[in-house]
Amino acid sequence: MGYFLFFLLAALTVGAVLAMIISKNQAYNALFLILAFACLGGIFALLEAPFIAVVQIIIYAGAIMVLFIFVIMMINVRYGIPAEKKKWTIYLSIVLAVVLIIELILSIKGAFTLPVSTAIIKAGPTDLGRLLFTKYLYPFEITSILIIAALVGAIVLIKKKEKK
Amino acid sequence: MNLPILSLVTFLPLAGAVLLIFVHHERKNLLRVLSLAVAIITFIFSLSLYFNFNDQIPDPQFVEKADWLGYGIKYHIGVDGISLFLILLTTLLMPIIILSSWTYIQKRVKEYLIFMLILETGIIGVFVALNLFLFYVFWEAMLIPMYFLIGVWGGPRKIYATLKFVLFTMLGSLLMLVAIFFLYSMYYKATGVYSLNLFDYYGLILNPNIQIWLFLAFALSFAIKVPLFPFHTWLPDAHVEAPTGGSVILAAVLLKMGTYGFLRFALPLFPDAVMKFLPLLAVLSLIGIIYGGLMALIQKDVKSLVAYSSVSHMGLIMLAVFALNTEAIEGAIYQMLNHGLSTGALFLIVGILYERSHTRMISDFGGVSKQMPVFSAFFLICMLSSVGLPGLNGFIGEILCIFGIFKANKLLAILGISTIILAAGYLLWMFQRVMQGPITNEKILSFKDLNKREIVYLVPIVIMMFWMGIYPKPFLRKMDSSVTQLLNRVNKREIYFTQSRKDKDFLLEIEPITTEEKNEQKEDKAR
Amino acid sequence: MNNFFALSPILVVVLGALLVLLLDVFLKKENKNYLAYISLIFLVICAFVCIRFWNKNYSYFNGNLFLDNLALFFIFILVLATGFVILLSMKYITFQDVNYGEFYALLLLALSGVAIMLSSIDLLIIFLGLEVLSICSYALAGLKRKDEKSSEAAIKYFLLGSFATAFLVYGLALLYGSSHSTSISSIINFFITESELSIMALIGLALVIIGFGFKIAVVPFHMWTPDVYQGAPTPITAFFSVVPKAVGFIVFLRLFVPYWKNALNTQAIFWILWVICVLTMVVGNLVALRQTNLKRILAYSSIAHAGYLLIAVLAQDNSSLVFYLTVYLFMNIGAFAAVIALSRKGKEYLELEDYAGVGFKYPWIGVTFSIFLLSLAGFPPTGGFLAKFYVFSTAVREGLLPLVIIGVLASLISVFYYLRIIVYMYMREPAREIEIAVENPALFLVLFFCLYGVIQLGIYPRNILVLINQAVSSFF
Amino acid sequence: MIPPNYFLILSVILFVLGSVAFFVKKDLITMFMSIEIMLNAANLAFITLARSANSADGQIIVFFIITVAAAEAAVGLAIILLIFRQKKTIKSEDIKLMKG
Amino acid sequence: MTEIFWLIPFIPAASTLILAVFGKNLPKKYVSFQACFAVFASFVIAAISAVGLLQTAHASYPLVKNLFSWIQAGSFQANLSLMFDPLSAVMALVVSGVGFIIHVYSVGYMADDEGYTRYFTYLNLFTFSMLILVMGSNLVLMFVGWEGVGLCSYLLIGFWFEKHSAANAGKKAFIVNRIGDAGFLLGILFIFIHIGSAEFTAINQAISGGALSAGLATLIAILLFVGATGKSAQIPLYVWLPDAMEGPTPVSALIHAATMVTAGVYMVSRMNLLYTLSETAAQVVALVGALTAVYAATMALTQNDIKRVLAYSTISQIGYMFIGCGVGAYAAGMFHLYTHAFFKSLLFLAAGSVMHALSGEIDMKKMGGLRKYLPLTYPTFLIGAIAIAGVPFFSGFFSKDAILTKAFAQGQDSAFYYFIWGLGILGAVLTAFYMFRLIFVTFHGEERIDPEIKKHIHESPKIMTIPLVILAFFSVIAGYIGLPVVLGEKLNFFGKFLEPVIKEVHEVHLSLQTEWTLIAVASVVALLGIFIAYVFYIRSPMIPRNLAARFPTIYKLLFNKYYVDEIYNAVFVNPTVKGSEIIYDNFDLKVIDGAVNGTATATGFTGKILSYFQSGLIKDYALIFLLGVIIFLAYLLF
Repeated sequence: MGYFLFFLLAALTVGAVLAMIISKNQAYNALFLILAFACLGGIFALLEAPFIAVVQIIIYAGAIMVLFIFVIMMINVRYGIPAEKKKWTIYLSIVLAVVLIIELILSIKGAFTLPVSTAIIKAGPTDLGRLLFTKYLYPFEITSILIIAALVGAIVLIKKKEKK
Repeated sequence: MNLPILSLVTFLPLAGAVLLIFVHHERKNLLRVLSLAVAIITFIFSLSLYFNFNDQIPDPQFVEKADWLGYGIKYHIGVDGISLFLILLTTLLMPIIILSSWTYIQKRVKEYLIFMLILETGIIGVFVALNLFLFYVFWEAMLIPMYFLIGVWGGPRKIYATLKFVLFTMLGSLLMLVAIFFLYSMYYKATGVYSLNLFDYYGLILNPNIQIWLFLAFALSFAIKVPLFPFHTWLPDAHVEAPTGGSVILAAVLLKMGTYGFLRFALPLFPDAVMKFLPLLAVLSLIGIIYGGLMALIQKDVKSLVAYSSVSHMGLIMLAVFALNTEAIEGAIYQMLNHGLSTGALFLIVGILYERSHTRMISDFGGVSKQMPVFSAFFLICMLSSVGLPGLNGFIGEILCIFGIFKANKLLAILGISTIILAAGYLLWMFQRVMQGPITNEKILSFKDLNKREIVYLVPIVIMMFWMGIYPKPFLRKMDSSVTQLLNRVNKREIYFTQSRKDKDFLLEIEPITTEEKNEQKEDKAR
Repeated sequence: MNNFFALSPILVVVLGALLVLLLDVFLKKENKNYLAYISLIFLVICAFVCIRFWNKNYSYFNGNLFLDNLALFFIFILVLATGFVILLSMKYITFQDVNYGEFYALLLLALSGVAIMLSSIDLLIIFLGLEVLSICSYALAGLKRKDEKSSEAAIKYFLLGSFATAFLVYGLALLYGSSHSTSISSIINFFITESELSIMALIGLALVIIGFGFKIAVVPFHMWTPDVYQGAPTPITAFFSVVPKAVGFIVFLRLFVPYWKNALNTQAIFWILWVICVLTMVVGNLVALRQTNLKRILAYSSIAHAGYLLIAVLAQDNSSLVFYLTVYLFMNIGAFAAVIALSRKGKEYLELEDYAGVGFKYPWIGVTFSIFLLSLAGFPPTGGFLAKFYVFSTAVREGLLPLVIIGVLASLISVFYYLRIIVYMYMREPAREIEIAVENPALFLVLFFCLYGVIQLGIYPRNILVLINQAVSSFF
Repeated sequence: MIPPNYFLILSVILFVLGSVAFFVKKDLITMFMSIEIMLNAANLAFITLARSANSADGQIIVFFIITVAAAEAAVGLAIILLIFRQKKTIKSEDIKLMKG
Repeated sequence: MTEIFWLIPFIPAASTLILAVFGKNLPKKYVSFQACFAVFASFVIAAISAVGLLQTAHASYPLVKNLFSWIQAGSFQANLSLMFDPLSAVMALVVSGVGFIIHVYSVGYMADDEGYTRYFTYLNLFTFSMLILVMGSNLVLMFVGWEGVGLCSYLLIGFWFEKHSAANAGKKAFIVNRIGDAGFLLGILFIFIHIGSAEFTAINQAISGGALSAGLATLIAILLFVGATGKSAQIPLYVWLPDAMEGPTPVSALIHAATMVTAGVYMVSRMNLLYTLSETAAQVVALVGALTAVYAATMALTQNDIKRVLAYSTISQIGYMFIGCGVGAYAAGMFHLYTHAFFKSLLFLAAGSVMHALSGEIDMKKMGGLRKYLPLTYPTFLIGAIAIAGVPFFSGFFSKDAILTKAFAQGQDSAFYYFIWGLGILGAVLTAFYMFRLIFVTFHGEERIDPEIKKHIHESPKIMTIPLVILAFFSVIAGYIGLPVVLGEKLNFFGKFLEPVIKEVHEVHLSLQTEWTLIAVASVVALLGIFIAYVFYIRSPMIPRNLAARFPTIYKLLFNKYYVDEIYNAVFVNPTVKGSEIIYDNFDLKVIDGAVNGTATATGFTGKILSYFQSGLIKDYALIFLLGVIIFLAYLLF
């Protein structure tokens, strides 16, 4: 069952990403991406990370991608912007992809045979919350600065100029 | 007197330059007078170096040593028989240059004078530095004012010339810097103490195979400066484009830094490599003599003619340096001074002509003697000094060089002696075309003879030419012990290496370092 | 020592940013300069804190925040840099229509990111700090909103920066996967033993290096640099050229010092860095030869300087690296200050042609700019020379002779383009007249400070060397 | 339990597809999306490896990375919008004022 | 009194200095007075010293006055020290004596010249240099004088530098001399290395002590002789002397006839031990001398320039002197030098007087019949011509005879010397011929003077003619202090005087009869030459023209001085200049400088290529980033 689900989700994710690469309409792209992220959320769940799975779906597939879609709608480009059409670019990208995949797989080969512990990780919302406010308090505080920065940055870039 | 006289001589011009900054640039005469005063005071101070110099001591005198940055980087200066006269030459020429630029430079007088004074500090610094770091600092720092002098006040192709000059010089000096680093680390590995003291390095004996590379790096730097054939092409460009003062200082002093470098660094530090490259370097010098002479023969521009003549003359000096005997090296040092005076004077003279005619093409002149008899006399004397006429300074240097070369290798001397024919050829021909013959160019009729200022700055040079030609003893005696010691350094180690084990990387019979210094360095580390 | 005060440098800066944001709402456009003063006050406080905390080794959050001398030294230095940038910006932002209060806030926030990065040895925290810095940087690069170049710079910086971040994150994942921690010390501990996961960790490390390599702009991860430098508002370019680079190198320092010392097989990484170093020096300098835009020249020059700095990393010489960075701060900001000086309302002079005759027309700008350029080129008696001297000499001692030879030859090339600027300033007749706004006391203050720094560091940097030795000998 | 290699290979594939997509795609928004894919791939790797390590830390880190992604998205999209306002295009090829 | 001899050169030196520095402001009269007086003072001191020398014991020769150590470095030591011995005495007397007369003459000759002061400055400087040359106690100092006189020669030849030809001639003289000097210097260096000193006394001691092998001696001797060929205008370096006539005539008389050009002879005599040691070198000297004597004489045959004839004659006569040195008759060589100084300067001065009379005309074709206009110049000129032609009882006869006799005597050892003698005789005929050709064409026959010039013809002022008379007087009697040996050993004062310095070698004695025969032969050839000239130019003036028409090639060859100048130009000068130009354009600028600039261009070009990658497109940047990642990962993995 787990395997089936995994393969289904994995295939869907990869398919969605490929579709995004091929499709030339940004709106579709965003939708494909939402699909991919949702599937990834499923995979996270398979990895016994339910909290992250939910976060993934809510924040990523939900919030962030909605932001994308907003922007796409604001921009409203009438024509699609296709991916690279030049032959050599496509071949090159395929080669690049293959090589990079091989390299990365070779590099993480060592982790394939790691024993999978049978003990269930305590990674429920409570556990994570506790961790977040003890061991990871400092990074958590930093994220606040990060978000302020992002807010200020985004606003200053697109706010309309005040009239004199 | 406990004055730090050497530091004073070195940094007085710099202080003068700082002073000039605060003078308004419109007050040109004040600027000129001030800078002249600074230069003259520097010269007077430098004279005391001469009078207090003890010619029995081979090692540097007037030594000043102070800790600077730690790790062997020290403020360490001194003068010995090799550098003494080069310093005096510099300080003597500087007032002359300033006088010569009195009216020649009309634009941006203030900056010009400031750069000149900075340049003087840089040059003197090179000659007095005994710490390799300090040496390198001055060596490079001196490039900057020179770069501006050519680039700002130069002729039409000044930018090309000045960049070529700087890049060429830096190519050599940067590789030398790497070699200095290498010595630095070698010394550290050998003794566990950081040192950049030249005299410590004299005690360091390196494997000949390593010496080769280090020597090449040093030699390239100095060879470019000299300039040794085939690294000479920056010289004509720089000379032609530079303003008179720049050409004078370039020819008179800057080129000497190359030969000085060979004497001070390349020879005593890497004697075995020297032996290995001796034939090559000697042949290059020889080619330089003949080649420079031939090229000078056919130049159409007076300045570039004098520039190529420098190539030829410096070739002779280099050949003498590589002869490695007392006569030749003393001759070489003497000839360095001579060349400084005579070529410097020739550039001044070309400058005087240029100021009147705004051209340097030989073909634009002719019959100037008629119009400017006094000038003609000075020109003649300077030219003859360059030709090496007995009774003038050039002869003594030349004959000592040739004698020394002859002692070392007869064939080289026989070929090298062609310099006396070639020099006569190109200089006399030039003199004929410029000064003699009928006046063909109407402009010449309006030339005024030398004014008092011009005479004032030419006279000391001419007096020196005669003095050095007739009574060279006060000069030669002061060099003796330093030159002997230099040769001992070169030869002693030669012996050492014939016996030594060749498998070791370096090392050494190091002269013991004082415990004081070791303690100092420990403190450094502790901090 | 666990002490809440360890937070204070970061807090001060963030508070400053918040205060600026708050006041921005109330201040009229003409009075935006007060924001700069406020920022400066906070920076001064921060710097003061750094001085007071010297040698105290405060830490907090179980050591995640650790104010060792190295961190303090660099926080101080980069506070100084930020202060300079703010001074440079005061006139600039009104002239170039970037007059937002957020400008200062973003700078301060970026600085807080910097402080976070500097004071931690946990890669996760460093990463987060880096993101704070980056996000502020993206926004700052695009602040000249009407200028297409500025937004182009922003988008390039942003896209490529995020791209690099993704690699960094993946590398973090691999490192975490092998060592089960993101703390540098545990990661290094992992490298001490050989295991099946070694290769994964190694690749992880490589990806992290690449991620930071992007920030410090080393070849081949440097492509964004010239475009971003050119497009960004000039004070921000000065900021970019100094701050992220310094931080990146300090992270390298924290990462590599124990790595070289402890790891089993350091050769692979060593050679990768070696190649990067050579490429950086050569490409940076060669391409700079072709440039005619001042900001681009300085961009490529900063790439090349990253190469020299990498030599120090490879030579494992911490103090010379730190010293170089210090000098680099002064000379580079100084150079940008001179570039900024040549501007007036609505106009910046950035093409080489504009510089013809500037040296004599504006003597102080000319002289100081020349000195900065000469320092960048490594002429004595400036700090640039001494910095190179230290780096190269230790590198030779460590046996990196080929690298040093390439380094000096590359810097020979660099001499050409630095001098070319001086050529234009002093040796060319002006082709067109330029008009600049001369009353800019803040800018001249920066010029003066940088000049002082460059000269002082070149002639007698003993005191600073002592501080640097204390900084690098005490960390960890 | 599904062994980690499946997840890891998926993560690698996603990461590489993301990076190649960044190279192939021509509109700024989709390029940015590719980066999101890469980040997600990294997240996947984190969680997988954390599971192997038997630790919840990985998940926390992923949480932070998602925050970072959100922050980046905010600023990034703002920048893209800025570009669009100026140039009326989001084709990456049109953005080459500065080069050389 | 003798110890003050060291003052001899320094009086003119002081005068030079004063004239050079203050000359501009001094009145002409004072200038001429001082200049002449300085030389005269030298002469007086020289004379006193010479007398003193006669009273000194031979063993104490030479007298040396060491002023100071001049150059000293390592083993190189040269003192500024003067010596005085019979050889120097003769030279000093000739230089100062003849010099003084010519100074006086110049006062008149140069009276109207703008460069009056300059002229006397140079002339004094010359006297100083020449005296240093002859009195220097070592080779280095001799070289100083050697070059110094070369300089003065240069300055004085180019005295009227506005004329291209004069400037050119001066330069040519200097450079050609320098070629010789280079050889000379090498010779000095060899001596220095192998003997360790350049002091003449030390050299002589060393040579006597056998310090030099014969081969080395030959090498050194020939190198020194190269210098002599330059200074003394011998084959192959004689080319400068004819051109040197561009200078003022008194200069030609002093420098290019009487004194400087004979320096080579002095030098060879000074080094006589060396040349004695090396037979080969001596033969080379003799051969070059003999060939030059004849060769120059042939060129003199066809010249129309009055001064050039004299110039070639000088070359030829110096050849005789070298024959003397080559055959070991150093005293005779010096004797000829001494007599030659009188009659040749007389000839030049007289020629100068002619030119003065004819407003500077120098072409013989435009003279003729001048005898009646120049009542004082003509006889003195004639006396000079007779003396040089070797007519008995005139000075030239005695000295030339002494040389030829010695050459013939040497012939008993080696037939080579008969050949030399034969050339000498041939030269004697030619000498007599061209000298009287000069006399006849100039002073006799029809007048071909430019009518414009004719109006101004006048005899020279007294200040010029009195020197002529004095010189004429000496031209007649000078020979009597060195009468031929046949008349008795004791009568050869000159030889006796020089004996302590010059060791006559190969004392080959001829029978009385042979000697007398030789004297007769010499007298006959001289008269024969005069007779032929008489036939050619007075009796039947058509002959020379016919001869010229019959043998056009030879005539042209002679007239154009064997085209030697042209050949030198084509072989040495032009290839050097043209070759240098080609090297400069193609090698210096293109190869060396090209390499430099090429490196710069290549660097720039690489930068350009690299900057193409910086395309401005994010996509490309990403590609390069990715490639970097791939490569680095690949390196780590594999």
